Amino acid sequence: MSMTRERINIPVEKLKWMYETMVKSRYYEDVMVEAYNEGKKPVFNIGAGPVPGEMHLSTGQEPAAVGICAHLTKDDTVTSPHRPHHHAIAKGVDLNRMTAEIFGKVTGLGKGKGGHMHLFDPEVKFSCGGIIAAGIPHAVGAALAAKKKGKDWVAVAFVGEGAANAGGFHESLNLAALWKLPLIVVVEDNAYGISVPKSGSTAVASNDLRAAAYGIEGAYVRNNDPIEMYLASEEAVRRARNGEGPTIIEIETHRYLGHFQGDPEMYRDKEEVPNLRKIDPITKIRDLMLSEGIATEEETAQIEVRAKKDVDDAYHFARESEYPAPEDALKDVFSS
Amino acid sequence: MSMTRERINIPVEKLKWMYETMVKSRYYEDVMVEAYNEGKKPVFNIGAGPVPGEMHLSTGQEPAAVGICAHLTKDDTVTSPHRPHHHAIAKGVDLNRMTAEIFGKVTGLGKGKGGHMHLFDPEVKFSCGGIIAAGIPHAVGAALAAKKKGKDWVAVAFVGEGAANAGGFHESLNLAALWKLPLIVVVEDNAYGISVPKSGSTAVASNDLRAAAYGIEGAYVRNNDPIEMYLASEEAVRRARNGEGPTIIEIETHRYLGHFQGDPEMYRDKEEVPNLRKIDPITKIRDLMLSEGIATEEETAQIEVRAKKDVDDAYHFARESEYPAPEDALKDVFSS
Amino acid sequence: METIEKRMLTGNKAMAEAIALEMERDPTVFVLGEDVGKYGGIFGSTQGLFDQFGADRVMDTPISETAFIGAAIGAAAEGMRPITELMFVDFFGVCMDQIYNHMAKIPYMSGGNVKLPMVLMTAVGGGYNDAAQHSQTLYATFAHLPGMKVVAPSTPYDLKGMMISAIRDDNPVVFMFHKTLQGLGWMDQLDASISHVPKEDYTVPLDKANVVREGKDVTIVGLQMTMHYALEAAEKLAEEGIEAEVIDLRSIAPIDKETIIKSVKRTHRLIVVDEDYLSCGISAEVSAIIAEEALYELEAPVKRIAVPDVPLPYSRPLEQFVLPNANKIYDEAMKLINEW
Amino acid sequence: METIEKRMLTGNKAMAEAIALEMERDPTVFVLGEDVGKYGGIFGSTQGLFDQFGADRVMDTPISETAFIGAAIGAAAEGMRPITELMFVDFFGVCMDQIYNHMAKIPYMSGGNVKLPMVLMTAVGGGYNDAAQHSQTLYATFAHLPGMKVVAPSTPYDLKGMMISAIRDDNPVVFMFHKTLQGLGWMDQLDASISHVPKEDYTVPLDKANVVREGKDVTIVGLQMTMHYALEAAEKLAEEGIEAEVIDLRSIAPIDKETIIKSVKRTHRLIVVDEDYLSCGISAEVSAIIAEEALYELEAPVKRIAVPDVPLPYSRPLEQFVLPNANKIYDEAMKLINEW
Ligand SMILES: Cc1ncc(C[n+]2csc(CCOP(=O)(O)OP(=O)(O)O)c2C)c(N)n1
Ligand SMILES: Cc1ncc(C[n+]2csc(CCOP(=O)(O)OP(=O)(O)O)c2C)c(N)n1
Ligand SMILES: [Mg+2]
Ligand SMILES: [Mg+2]
Repeated sequence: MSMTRERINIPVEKLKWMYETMVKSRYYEDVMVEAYNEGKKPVFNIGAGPVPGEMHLSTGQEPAAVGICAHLTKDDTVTSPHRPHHHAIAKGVDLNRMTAEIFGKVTGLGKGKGGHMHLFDPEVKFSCGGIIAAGIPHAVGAALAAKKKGKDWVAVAFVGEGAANAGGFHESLNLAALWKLPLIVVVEDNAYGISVPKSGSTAVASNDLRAAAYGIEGAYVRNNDPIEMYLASEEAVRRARNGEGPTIIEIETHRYLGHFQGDPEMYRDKEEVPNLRKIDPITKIRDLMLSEGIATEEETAQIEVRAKKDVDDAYHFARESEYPAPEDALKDVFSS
Repeated sequence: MSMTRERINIPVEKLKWMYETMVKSRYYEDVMVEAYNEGKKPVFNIGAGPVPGEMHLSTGQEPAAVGICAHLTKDDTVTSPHRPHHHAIAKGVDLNRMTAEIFGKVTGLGKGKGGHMHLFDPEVKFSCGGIIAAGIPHAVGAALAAKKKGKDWVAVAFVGEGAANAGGFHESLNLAALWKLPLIVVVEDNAYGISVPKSGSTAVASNDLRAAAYGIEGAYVRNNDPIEMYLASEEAVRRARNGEGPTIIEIETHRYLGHFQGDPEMYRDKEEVPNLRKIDPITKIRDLMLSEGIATEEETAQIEVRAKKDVDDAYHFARESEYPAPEDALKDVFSS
Repeated sequence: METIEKRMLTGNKAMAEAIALEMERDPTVFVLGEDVGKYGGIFGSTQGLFDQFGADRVMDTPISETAFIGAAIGAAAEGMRPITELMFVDFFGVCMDQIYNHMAKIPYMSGGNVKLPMVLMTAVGGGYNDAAQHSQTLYATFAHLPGMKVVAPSTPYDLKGMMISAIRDDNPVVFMFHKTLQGLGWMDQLDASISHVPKEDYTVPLDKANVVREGKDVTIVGLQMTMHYALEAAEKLAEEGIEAEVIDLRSIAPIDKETIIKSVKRTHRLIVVDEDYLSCGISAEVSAIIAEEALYELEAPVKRIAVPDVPLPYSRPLEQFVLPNANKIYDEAMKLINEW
Repeated sequence: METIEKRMLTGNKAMAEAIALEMERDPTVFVLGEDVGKYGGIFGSTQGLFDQFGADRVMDTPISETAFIGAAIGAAAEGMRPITELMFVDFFGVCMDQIYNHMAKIPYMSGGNVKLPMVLMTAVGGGYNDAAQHSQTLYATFAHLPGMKVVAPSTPYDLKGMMISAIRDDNPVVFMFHKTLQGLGWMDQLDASISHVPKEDYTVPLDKANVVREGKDVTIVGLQMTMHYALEAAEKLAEEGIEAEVIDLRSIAPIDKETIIKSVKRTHRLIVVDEDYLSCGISAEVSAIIAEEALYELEAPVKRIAVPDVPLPYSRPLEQFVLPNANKIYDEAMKLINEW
């Protein structure tokens, strides 16, 4: 993490926004873990409790989301995979309706039909899905639509490092490069695809190297650093808006929790996560802001209170909302 | 084409084999065109005549096939796409049964069930198929089987340059590179995928550049040159047999005929093919052998006679064979 | 006597005309797919469009079905109305995820908040010896999976009218056109592949079967080629004094149950003819609908004629053996009537 | 009194044991797929195999289903006997081309000259709120397409016996196991997911349905979860004096017509229950078989209970509304018997 003022060549407001958004995202998942575990103790049962089904948390991976979303407006598109909370929050998805969706409520973004892996907020052009690499083509399409409309909007597709070995990754990048579309693929290298380490899935050390296969730019961001992510993204977004085509940004990031909740994690060392938590990006950015005099203790406390209040409000909204009527299952297959 | 004796650093027998095989392949397709057109004149109807269905000819593309197959034995595997004749012939597929298959006869490789796009000769480990890029994974599997069996067998997957933009290309190369499998992907750059020029489909100038995405070797062979293809393949096959992993070889080659027979070819200049035919690799290799004193006119004539006889025999075998009984359509779904 | 000028168009020209009319009307409509540009679509579905609308609206793509069909989804979500072509339906396996998990489900998963007004057109059908990977119809593969409207028009008139409906529909529509019914110069020449098509725009609904021949003795349900075979068989049956009612299914998702049930109530006998595989096919679905909703109307077992669960073989005698045709329908109809 | 020691195994352990036995017996058998190594398969299908056989024979793959399933095909063609896992059947869309156009067709297209002795195993089923992309069974999607045997065992005993048969079969077999019947510690605990499994190797045929309960009043055909629901409903029906015959379909391609027809000839009533989508589903196929081959045995319409052509919704009340269950079966059986 950049430790001197001169390296922090990013606007103070952006830095604070990134901090607040990371705090919000982290706290959001703390709250979700608890809700998820309700009804799942003493015996874990994936289908029990108020939040059933799979739950993939992004705790530790916040820098990837905030570093690039700091450059986006609601006209820009974001597609996200099965691990979407940090992206959704950074993109400004309606937190109340997102949370209600995860609780399966009728007030949710998808009226309870989608759930945690299927959040759609067209207001801020956010979507996610549960099939690896499948969101990249959707971002290509959004980028194509922007070009056709003559707008300088960009599209960002987030994927995990495991997804970079799926055919759709290749097809999409070739197409976007060929058509010089404003696409940025952000590869979150959290070292694992479920249990498989990157070295067991990927023939190259990092996916920015694959930019060579499309004649485009690639960047690798080390150390889960939100500031470096911000800088790499700034350049990629600028190029995209200028009609200079796509970029691959890979960021080294850290998955503190299991692949999904309930993952026994037999495949990794018990020391790994505690060590990662010691270099947590949220703590680091906070310390940095304080040590560099960018924010005072009071300000960071205020930020934290505000972020948590948003989450708490969303949580209460979700819990207090109604379930859909069972027979509503038959609606929304087709619109008329 | 290499024009000095010193550049022809390949065994004379190999050179003659390549010449003979190219002549055979070319003549084979001359014969097939005629057979294909039977029953399709004056009105072309794809389903009429003794050889119905689509017909994709490789006339002009022989160097790709012979340059690498010169290094293969019948223990090595070749997978081929929809345009398979030159590969099949270079790999030593049973010409009688191959031809019978194309005529839909019961003596064919697939008893008439496969046809021109679906030729399987397990004796020499040859297969092909009609789905773009789908043969690459099969070659990966053959390479994996070789490794598991502790053999130094290699697997070669031929594809067109259009196929290099399909997801299966990427997935297969990553997997083969990751597992260091003895795979060679030969990309035949004949400038078009049906009507779409390479520049309209491919974000990079040549597909050997994509080797960087897998940390493997890549080579580009210019000018449809069988000798250069031989040399590039020699190196790739050597590495594969040594356990040094996969290679991508792209060769610039030329499709003299339409994508398939019946293609109106409105998408290319009428001058293009006549100009390409002027630099035909078969003529060039013949001239070279003569000018360098590698073969005499008599020898080349003998080679041509022999090659053509094989083809004529196969043709007669096929024509004289019987059709399968209609109800045989129900057999061979499952073996028992 | 009034003379009506008949404007005869082939199937492919009817389709292309529909697309052209909609592209003129609505700037958000565009086409993308393999060889849809200068080539005009391998089966002519986009003939002339490139010249009229240029490369920006009629876009050739790489051989990357996942990427470009997925891109159509992404563009549709942003308010465009893409028409994308999967060259042969047989290739669905490289891109079905985008089709059935995303195109078909996003509207539902979003609770109706995301609309995907797009058309996926694709060529189906065999009979010209293109073998196992280029000859299928796969009607049921698409009809089985919820969230997409699936249509398979059989005449130039319907090809145009249903294409216009499909483009205007706010839902994803899979538009299957039969190669042999495109009226292409290089395939079998069929009378049915050319017919009168009005010049102006008009729509044909995406959820209504069509009774193309009335009759009282037996109902024959078919679609695309099998509907035309059914008509041919009906002519022959008529010579024997048997009046077959022929239904052109046209829409396979949703399926028009009412029209079929009404017909069976009249004829009390049912044959379903399908160029797709037998098991779990459209022929099974139609049969099951009757077994569930009009069982007591039946005076004979429901007969299915379809490809008998084998891949399509290449060689002519083999392929002809497994495909439906008018004679098979005639024979089964005679049996149904004489033996029951 | 003789005591028989019962060796109780969960579904996943029964499967893994079958694979282990065959791997010991036959060095050409190996496993490849996502997280099949150390993790032991997300649904436990390969539990313990990595420790026993090591990384060379139990191979974790990248997320590249087209490449590794295709590689399994290539290896099978060279005489290996690969077992490959598609983690959730819902992902078929990214690799169906390899499955249906190559694995299923190469043996046929080669006129029987190439054999592909391989198993594609895949997890199916919903009911735990995993939403539209992780909850499907897609039985019919596979059963519709020729060239693969498709089985869906319902008990630990069959999971083991059919897995051994599948591995030994010279044809490609799609082996669908139901997540909830794996007996995993982190899912619903179901009595049916654990039962006696003999230690030694044994085979269960891949083409025979199983009459799991005899009865004379109504035949209920189900598979996997719906078979267990049918048994549950049958218990309740028995309390009303109604004797339901329950058939575990098990094999969906080829389907065991004889067993079903024989049963309907006894009971004269048929309900088909399916966790797959309704249209063109297995429920349609079974219904059509009877409408064609045993129509006059029926004393009531054939009733289908299946997912009503909507994607699987996430929220519990919605998902429960569309899935089959014992009550729905009971109600329909009562109606069939009382109203007809
Ligand atoms: C096509 C497809 N294959 C497999 C899966 C199962 N799956 C879900 S997440 C996952 C691992 C993804 O790894 P990565 O892309 O690195 O993302 P991460 O989970 O690490 O965020 C897998 C294999 C899937 N959802 N889709
Ligand atoms: C998955 C898939 N998409 C599309 C096609 C249709 N198709 C057949 S050949 C071809 C062009 C192939 O181009 P290339 O790979 O360059 O090979 P060439 O024909 O030039 O030899 C296309 C698009 C196909 N067979 N499979
Ligand atoms: Mg990862
Ligand atoms: Mg080409």
